[in-house]
Amino acid sequence: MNEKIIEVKELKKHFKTKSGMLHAVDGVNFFINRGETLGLVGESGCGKSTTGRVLLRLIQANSGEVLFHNENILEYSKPDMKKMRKNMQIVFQDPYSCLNPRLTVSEIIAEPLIINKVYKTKDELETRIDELIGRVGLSERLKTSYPHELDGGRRQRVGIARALALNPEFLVLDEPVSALDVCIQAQILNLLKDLQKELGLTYLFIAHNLSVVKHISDRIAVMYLGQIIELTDYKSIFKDPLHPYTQALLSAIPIPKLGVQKERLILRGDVPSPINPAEGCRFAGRCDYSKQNCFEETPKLIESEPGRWVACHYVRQLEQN
Amino acid sequence: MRKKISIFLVGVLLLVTALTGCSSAKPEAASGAESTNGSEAASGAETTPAAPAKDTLIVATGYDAKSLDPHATNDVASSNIMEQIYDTLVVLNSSNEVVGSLAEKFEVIDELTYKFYLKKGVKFHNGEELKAADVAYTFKRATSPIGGSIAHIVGDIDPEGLEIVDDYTIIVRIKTPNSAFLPSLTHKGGGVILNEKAVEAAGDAYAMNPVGTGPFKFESWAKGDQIVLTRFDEYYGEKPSFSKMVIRAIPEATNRTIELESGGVDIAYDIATNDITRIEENKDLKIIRKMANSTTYFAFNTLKAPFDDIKVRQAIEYAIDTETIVQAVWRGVGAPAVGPVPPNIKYFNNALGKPTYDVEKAKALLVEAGYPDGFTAKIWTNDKKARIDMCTIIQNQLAEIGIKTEIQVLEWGAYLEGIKNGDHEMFMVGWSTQTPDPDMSLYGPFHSSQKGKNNFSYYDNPKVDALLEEGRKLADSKERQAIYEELQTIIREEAPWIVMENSETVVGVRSNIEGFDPSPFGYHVLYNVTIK
Amino acid sequence: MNTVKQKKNKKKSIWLDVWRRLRKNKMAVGGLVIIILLFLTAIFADWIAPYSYESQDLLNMFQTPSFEHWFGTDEFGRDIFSRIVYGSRISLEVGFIAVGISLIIGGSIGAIAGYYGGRLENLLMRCMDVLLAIPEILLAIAIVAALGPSIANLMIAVGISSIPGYARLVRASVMSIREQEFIEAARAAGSSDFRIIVKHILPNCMAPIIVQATIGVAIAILTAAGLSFIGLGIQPPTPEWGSMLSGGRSYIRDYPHMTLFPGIAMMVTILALNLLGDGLRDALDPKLKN
Amino acid sequence: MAEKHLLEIKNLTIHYQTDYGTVHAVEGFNLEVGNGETLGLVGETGAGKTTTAFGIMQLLPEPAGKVVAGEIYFRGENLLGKSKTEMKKILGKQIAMIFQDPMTSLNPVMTVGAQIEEMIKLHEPGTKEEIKEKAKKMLEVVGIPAVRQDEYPHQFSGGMKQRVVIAIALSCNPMLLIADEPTTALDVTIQAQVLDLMKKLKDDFKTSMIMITHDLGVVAEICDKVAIMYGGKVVEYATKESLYTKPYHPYTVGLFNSIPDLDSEQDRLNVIDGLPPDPTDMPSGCSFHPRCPHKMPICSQKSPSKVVVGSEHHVYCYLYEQEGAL
Amino acid sequence: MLKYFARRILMLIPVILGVAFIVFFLLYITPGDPARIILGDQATEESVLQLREEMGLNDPFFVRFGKYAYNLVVNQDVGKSYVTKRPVWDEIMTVFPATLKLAGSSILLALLIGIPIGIISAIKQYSIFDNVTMLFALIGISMPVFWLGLLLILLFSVKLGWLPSSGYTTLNAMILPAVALGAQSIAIITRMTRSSMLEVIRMDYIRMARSKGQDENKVVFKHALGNALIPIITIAGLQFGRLLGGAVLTESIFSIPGIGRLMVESIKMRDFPVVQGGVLFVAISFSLVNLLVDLLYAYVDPRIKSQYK
Repeated sequence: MNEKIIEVKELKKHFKTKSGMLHAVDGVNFFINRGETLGLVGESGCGKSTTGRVLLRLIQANSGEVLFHNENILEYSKPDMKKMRKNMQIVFQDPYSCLNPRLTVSEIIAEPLIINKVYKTKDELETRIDELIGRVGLSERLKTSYPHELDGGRRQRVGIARALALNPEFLVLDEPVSALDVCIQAQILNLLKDLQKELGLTYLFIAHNLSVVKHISDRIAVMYLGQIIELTDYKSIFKDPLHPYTQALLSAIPIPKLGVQKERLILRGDVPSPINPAEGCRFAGRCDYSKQNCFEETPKLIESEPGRWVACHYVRQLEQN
Repeated sequence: MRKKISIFLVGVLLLVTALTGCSSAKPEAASGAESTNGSEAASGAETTPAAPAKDTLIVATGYDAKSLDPHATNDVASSNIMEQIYDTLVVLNSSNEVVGSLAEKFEVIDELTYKFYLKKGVKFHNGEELKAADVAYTFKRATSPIGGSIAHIVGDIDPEGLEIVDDYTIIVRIKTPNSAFLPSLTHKGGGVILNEKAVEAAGDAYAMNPVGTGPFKFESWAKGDQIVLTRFDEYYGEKPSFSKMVIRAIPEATNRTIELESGGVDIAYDIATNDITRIEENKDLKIIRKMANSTTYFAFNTLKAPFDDIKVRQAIEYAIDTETIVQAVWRGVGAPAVGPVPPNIKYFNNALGKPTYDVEKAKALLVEAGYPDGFTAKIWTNDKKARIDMCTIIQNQLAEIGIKTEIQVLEWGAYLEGIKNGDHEMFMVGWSTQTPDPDMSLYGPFHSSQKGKNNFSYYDNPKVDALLEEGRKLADSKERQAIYEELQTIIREEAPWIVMENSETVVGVRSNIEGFDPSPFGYHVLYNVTIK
Repeated sequence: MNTVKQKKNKKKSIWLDVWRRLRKNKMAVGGLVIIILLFLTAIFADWIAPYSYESQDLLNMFQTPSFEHWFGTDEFGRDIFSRIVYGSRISLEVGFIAVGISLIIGGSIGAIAGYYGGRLENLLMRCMDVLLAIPEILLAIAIVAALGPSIANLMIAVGISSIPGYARLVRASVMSIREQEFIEAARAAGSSDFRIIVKHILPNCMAPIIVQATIGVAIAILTAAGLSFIGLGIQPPTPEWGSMLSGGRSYIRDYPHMTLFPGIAMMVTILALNLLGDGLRDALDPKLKN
Repeated sequence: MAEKHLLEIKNLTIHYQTDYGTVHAVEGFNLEVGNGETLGLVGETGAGKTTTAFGIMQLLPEPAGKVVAGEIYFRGENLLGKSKTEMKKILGKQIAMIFQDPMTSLNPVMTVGAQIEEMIKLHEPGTKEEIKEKAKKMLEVVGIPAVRQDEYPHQFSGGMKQRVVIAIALSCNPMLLIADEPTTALDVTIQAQVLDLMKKLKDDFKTSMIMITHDLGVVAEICDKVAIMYGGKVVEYATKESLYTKPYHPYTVGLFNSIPDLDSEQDRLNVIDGLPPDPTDMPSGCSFHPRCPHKMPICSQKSPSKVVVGSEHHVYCYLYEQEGAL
Repeated sequence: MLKYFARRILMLIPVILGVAFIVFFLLYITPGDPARIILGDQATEESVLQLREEMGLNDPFFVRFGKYAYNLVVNQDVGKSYVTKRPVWDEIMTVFPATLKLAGSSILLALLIGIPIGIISAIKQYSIFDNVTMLFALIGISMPVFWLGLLLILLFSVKLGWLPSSGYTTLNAMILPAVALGAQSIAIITRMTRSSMLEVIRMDYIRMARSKGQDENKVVFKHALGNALIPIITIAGLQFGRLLGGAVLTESIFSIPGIGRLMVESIKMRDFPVVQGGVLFVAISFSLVNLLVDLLYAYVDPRIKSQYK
């Protein structure tokens, strides 16, 4: 079952800004097996969205490799990349800006098919569109309506249908439900899980809401300031978080249950600026357990226990200082 | 936050004071004129103490002078100013005879040499005394490339032939005999005498700092706005009765009339036709009118078909009703022209009568010429409103005999270049005789040597050339009159031109101004005016 | 197959929606009605005008408005009403074609600069700054003087002098659309730059462009009239409101009617265009509404 | 003795006039808030939470928003009857508000200190220095170094800006604080900091608070009582304990089920299908009936009246009408 | 701040050269030979040719432009007028005060009238006052400047005789031209103030200010206007810059010898150096005005000020 569809090695993406180099993605490593969902979690500005877009080469990476079926797509030429795009697609966060307001639903869904000239005749195209619309739970009569006539939930469904149009193997879901209300959010999550089961899709699910990510992911990676600091299966990350930042992150989540109040780890200060970050562990400044060499040597993401990757010098030896 | 907005408002107020402050100061410096001009008087608010109004004469002209260096330009606006500043060796008396002015007396030694005896003790505005050397220097400069624009007036002078006999006597020789030489020396453009020291000292800036011997001396010039002259107390002749003269440039005819009515100006040149009745009815204003020596004509490029055929030209002449056109456009100002020589110039051949208007004859001639159903052609005119109007009516009248025309309004630059390259077909333009001699009206426009320069219609008739050269040599006499009358008859017959109108100078004057007599040549004497 | 038909009238619905919002704004509808009337007068000028614009009647010049001459006659006895009617044809022609020129050239420069950004954008925008530094009317005068006064050159002059305005407008709206996620989605689907610009970006920039174009026609008519006013515009005897105004200005004291009526005609036209422009701005950009 | 309730809202109805028809944002809204009590007002987008807050503060956008019916008793006086100048004295002094997006709640061209001083100057006497001092103290209280009082909002992060807004709101020690989703726009770790601060200040200043949110986790952390809003009205009101142990209204039940549970293993969330009601044409009777799994014919005819189902716990639903609750 | 200022000045150089090139090219293709015009239509052929040579009119285009650009950049000399032989700089400086006064007073009118009315109609949106001012503003924009000028002369100079119809040196001579030219600027600034205020009034911090119990006009004038100033300053700067060169129509109606009219006359006279010098001068002043506007931004909006540090 665990055939690696996509593997990312030492991926780096730096943006030139007036006040220095912004290290958005700074040496990220992970892999996703077929049919698996990897959750990518982190606070705003940690580089998770950039990672997703660099994977699909919507943004050009500075260095590193993205192996899709063991071929580095970063070196692909434009035509090869165009062929490759068929099997990797993306679903966006903001329902109000991910659909072209001037096109009808069926035109939006048809767009990728027309670009890649998938179907010869119009009828084949129409049937494929009807099939996709049915697949994502939209009613037939919405085919000719415009995005401004739909609510947030339905727009996301159109976005998903568009992403599925080219029968991709791998989908990057960039905070697909963050902008939705709780009820609608649940409907979309169910839809995504059904699609994965049915079409054997592989997901990279980017989000900042941990409970949503836990529900849908098999494994979860936590990002902080452009680096993955912990990557493990979804059960153990909640039960037994290793990295101090993950611990703080989990303790900050308000639990909609009574009497389950954990002792709260309140982090000091704000996230430091990603521009020209200092050497050493980037969380050291705010970590209660940071020692001297935390400030000197950048911890590598290592498999300290089977299936438990973490980037910290003092895994399981955290003592309050 | 409150601080922010108040600072913004203060900034705006500063902008205000800076603007009104510096600008009112600046024109002061640039134009140097105490802002005592009339418009202020009328509006009451005296910003600076003005001399009593009646000691200043304010004149409104249509155009600002181009330059006050007589050798650098020949336009009417500049000549109007130079008239008050400079003097010539000789002038014309009321019966158009040449008499001495700066020159006490003069002798014509032979047809090529003239001797002038200068008045003594004549002072320039910079205090220098007029010497023969100044005259020699002036004529040398006039014939050099600098004097290009007045070459046709004093071009005949032989720079080598200038001989200074003593401080107050000078002999001037000309290259070819020309009886019109003496009258041309009266021209306030080419004929004025400059002061050598002043011109050399000023160099390029002389155009804005003229020094002459005339009754008024230059004080200041706000380009495009006004020129101020003050009385020259050591003037050798009769001193003017007022001490200051301001010539304001007001391009809009309507504005000039309004300023005249409101007392902003004492004299307003070129009054618009429809303002004449209004001024005549106004008791404190009066209109002075005088026929001018300039003719507006409608002509053909005689090199280009079909205008090389005399029948076509004559047909068009019959088709154009100059009488109605002049009445429609000028409404009583000026008069339909008879020939290229204006009425009050010597040897004007009135017998020819105005061109006749006969549409049937015109059509017949066209058929004879081989154009039964007419042809299409272009009409060129420059951007003077009256000329555009005349062309518009001509266009309509020619359409009746089947000639379809398109009017092209060109600026002066493009117009002249077009004519030099011969691209023109029919065109309307003006010609003014600047000296009282018929040679000036005919030689330039009709002599074959002047083709492309002044002879816009490229007219070439050996007989006419001969007559013109003959006429130049003869002194005033019966034979000279016969020659010029014959010339006018031939030209009328061959019709390279269809003369339209002789313009009339119309000047509005306040009733308390006496003694203003406009000159037919377009630049008027102001220094002999008296203010009641 | 009914879906295809259904799509056809659905497409209309976008503009139907705009019309429904526009109709609510009475002033804008008034503007639209005036403009339509203007188009009709321009097209059917020959039937509407009682006299030809050229026919002179030198006997009764400067007639004040009377029954046979509703707006009176000018200095050649020509009927002013007919000349204004024909004049509408010239003004609309100049207005729309000039805007067309500046929209196509300025618009494409703006689109390219907005979409690609970087050094190309910098270069293009600096050129626009150069054109913008020269006041529109001076640039137009220089162009007409260079090319010679004719209707075509007038249109070119007015068109070229307003290119920077459109370039900046299109660039700004392209840049705002370029950041939208549906553009990234199109790129993710492998679409070419050209298709992205034509199918996704430009249709969404239509609103500000249409509004600017409507008001642009008004500005073009004004500039053209201004040029004719200083004698650089249309050749006589072609009737154009600017030159009629200029012609009448020396008779303003005795026969004000000669400047009054062309002035009113021009103002009403430009007012109508501005009213429509404002109305379209609200109707096309609903987000401005709520 | 202060009345039983600091704030009592009776049958409040607020409509917006728009081009697309009248929006029934708030319809027959009833609520009470006791002294020193924190009430959580929970509902999805478009349920009318913010409109209610604006109704209380009389900040409804002119001319579109209008209070059509109902009374709002604050300390026994009906706010709706008050004139503009009377309201000016109450706003800021007795009732204060925190807005959702910290990025746009502060005037970008005014220093942070000046914006706090403005609030104090409006309601408390004192010389310029005294007011400046009070403002400095308030900054310290919310955990921002006082030395930063002359900096501008753009120099602060989202979390810090929200602290400034809290400092402004509490600077005159108001009786009632209305917080409209104060932490929704913040990251979860920063949200924890701000919620922690609000809890501490609430107790120190003994302020009663209305916490508007859609996150049941936040309610569990900070609120004493909870009101669930749907379609412009309260559908269930209870203490936190009784609501979290046994929610009655089907919508509340659905809400709890829609949240993925961190501890347990769920394959699919059992979801409330359908969409929230369109405020321009509200469904008849109980506005939840189109989506309600236990729908009965009566639900679509009449809108249910209040049914008390426990101490300080009532619900508006016909399911419990017949049983004749205790 | 100084570094930013210097950089902006340096960026002017390419713009100026660009403007110079465009004007030079346009004049190069303009028919009409300056030498012939200066010497007058009756001048002799030799003197015309000689003058052409003297003026270097016969050199190829790029040589002439090269000489001009070198002269311009190296010793800031814009040459002498063909007609009056005076340095172009003096020619411009004599006419500039008139244009500055005209443009300045109309912008001033626009600010003093436009801003208050714009604010009031924003506060009282959809009231009668708002609708009436908006209609007047629309008429103000649609009114052709030259027609308005003629009407003003007809009414105030001719019929009532209160104000002079030409000249610019006295204050009341400036009233009519300033009103004629200013009408359009007043309309534009009123509309811009209104829309900018409307946008700002909807912001959260305005609602925040109201929730403090702040009284309404403090909210409007202190909070709203403070933020609405930036677009207003931009438009005022643009308008002022455009008027500096664009007031040619008003100048011709009121016989004000301004830069606009000098440009038109010089083009007609083919006095190339004056045209080039004049347009360059207008372009430079236009850019300097924009630079001033940018500096004003920094003053009004702290966010921009911090960028300069």
